[in-house]
Amino acid sequence: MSVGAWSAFVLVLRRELCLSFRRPDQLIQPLMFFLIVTTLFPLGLSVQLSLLREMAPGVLWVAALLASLLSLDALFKSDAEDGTLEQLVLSGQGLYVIVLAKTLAHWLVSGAALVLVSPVVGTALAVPLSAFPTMMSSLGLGTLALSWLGAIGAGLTVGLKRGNVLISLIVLPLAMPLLIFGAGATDRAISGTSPVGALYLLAALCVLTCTLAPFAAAAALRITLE
Amino acid sequence: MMSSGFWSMGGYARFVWPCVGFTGAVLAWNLWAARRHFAAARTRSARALAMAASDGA
Amino acid sequence: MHVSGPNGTGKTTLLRVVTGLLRPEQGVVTWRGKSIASTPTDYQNDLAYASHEPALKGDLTALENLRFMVGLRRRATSQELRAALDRTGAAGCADLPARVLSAGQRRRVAMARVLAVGAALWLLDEPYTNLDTVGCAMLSALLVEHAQKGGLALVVAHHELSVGAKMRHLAMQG
Amino acid sequence: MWTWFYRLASPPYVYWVAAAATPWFLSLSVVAIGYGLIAGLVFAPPDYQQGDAFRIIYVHAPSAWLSMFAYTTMALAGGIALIWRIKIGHAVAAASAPIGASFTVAALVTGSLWGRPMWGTYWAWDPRLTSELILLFLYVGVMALRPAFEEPGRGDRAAALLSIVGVVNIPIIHYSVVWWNSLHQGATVARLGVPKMPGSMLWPLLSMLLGFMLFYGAVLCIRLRGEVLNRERQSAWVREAIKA
Repeated sequence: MSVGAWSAFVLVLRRELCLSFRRPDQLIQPLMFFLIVTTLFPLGLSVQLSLLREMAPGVLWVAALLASLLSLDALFKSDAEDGTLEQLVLSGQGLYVIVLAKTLAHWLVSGAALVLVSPVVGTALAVPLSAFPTMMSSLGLGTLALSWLGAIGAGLTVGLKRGNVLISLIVLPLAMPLLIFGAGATDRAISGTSPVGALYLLAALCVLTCTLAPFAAAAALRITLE
Repeated sequence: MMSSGFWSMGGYARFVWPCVGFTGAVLAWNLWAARRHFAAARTRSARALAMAASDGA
Repeated sequence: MHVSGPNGTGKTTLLRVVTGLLRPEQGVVTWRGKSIASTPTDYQNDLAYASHEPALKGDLTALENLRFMVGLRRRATSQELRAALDRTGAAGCADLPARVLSAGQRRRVAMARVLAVGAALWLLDEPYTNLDTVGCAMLSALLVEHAQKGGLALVVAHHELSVGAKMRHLAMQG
Repeated sequence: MWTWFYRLASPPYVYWVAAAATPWFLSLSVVAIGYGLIAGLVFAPPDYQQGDAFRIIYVHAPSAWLSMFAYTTMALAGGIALIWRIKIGHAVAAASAPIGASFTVAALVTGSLWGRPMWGTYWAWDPRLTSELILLFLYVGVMALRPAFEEPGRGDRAAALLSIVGVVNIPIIHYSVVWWNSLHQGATVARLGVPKMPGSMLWPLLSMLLGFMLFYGAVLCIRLRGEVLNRERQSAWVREAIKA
């Protein structure tokens, strides 16, 4: 009779993806933001390829963090506004599972999409082809970990009208290790040294946030609903 | 009273004394701000009590 | 059980405490002899809550909304869901996106969700709002039927209920 | 045992204990800081590498230590308040945040002034100072979140949760910054701090640490009383407390 945690997970994930694909404009906005911000840097600095190559990891990573953070604000907001969130809390399913599914769905349409367009940006910033695998895998792991952290921030600010700046204020300091390891790995791949260590650390952070952050985000949602 | 060597801090006076001064200022600010915070809370409570008393009368 | 009272006396707060969304300042809420805070999952499986907001996603059709919301609780076929929509008079809305529905139609879809979940305890916050005369009669009939099956309903409404003598009444005053 | 604990954490009790403890904390801290300053600035010998510039440690290290201690206190108090619903914990956390943030600023300013003669620049992205800067950002986040909610209880709980998340993150942030620094700079830059100290240098430092802790205790008690008053405005005992 009752529904298991796994089917609930799949159900939430499918619904979230379905909702996102019915609003394609909101899918594309963070991607366009990512492209525009990374275009600003060469315009503001110089078109010297050697300089761009040196700046590339930082530029890519800062732009990716900001782009995924922008869309994270809406993670729970619409559900909170129309009363769906209360229903989810009372659904008899653990809030942990629901947060996990919603956040993963969010990453699939934002972070994973950023990873897919990153080769274009990488080419524009003179990243050598050999560094592409590292750049893409580090961006994938990093944006995934950021999504978990961002879920905490989104949960904490869900009841606030102007939570957009606050969520950045809360999440960005927590996300600095991701930036350091992610940009570090890309930097090493560009300069031809082995990025494996940084990638492992990034993966470890990703696993750690994935296991702990949904608990914190679920607790945050309970606090803001109460 | 004290030798000028003490005040010159071996040539590092312009780093050492601002540090001591700034930290002293932070300590003083903390004390001042905490007292002000407490005094404000007290006046607020007193006002709330006075209002409750006048309502009851 | 019918809870009534003027605005601002805590009817919705009471309901939210009973759902477990809000922790009571004092006392405990128990269900089947157990505190709801200690066994939230068991309690939630027995409960269907309809708040002010109908909890519908505008981009999904009424049926898709139901399939998700009910699907978290139990496995329900499309026929069952359509039957529930039919029962609340919202069968025509099934394949329309919720965004184009009127407030009354949304209320009916939300009621269909409560019906389809098949819970023993209904917690309804102002369920008569936005409903027309036919809708009000339909809702009252549903409540009577639910009670006859042995179900419980806690209804918060400033509206007079016409569901017969089986209803107990709690009037809240400021 | 629990009833005893709850009575200990009851607002009027805490209010009076804090009032009684404040002068003790304050006077003892004046003694400890006074001894530490005189012994550290006058009697301790200059460092063989850094000369007299090392004396900045007597104000820098206690500030840095206190900035972390206040954050931990804030997270612990918030955690206790969140888990056992002991409301006084939120008052302690709210009182601790501005004190900790101010000492974080002090640690940053003194560290930067110390860096000028050591590195030739005010800011060299030294790992410890960078971590300190991120700690300041964490404080800012918690302090911005608490008043953002219209209902104070909700802001308290949200801030408590965020400070706990921050405390879990602090070691990760610190080690990632150290790793990042070693990647970019190598070991050419002298680290702030003096590794092995003779007693004549160490005792004044320990006395300063103790003095800063006592000072923190005093300021925390004063702020805590204010927070308790703000939170307990309706209670009967407040009437007597105000008259006294």
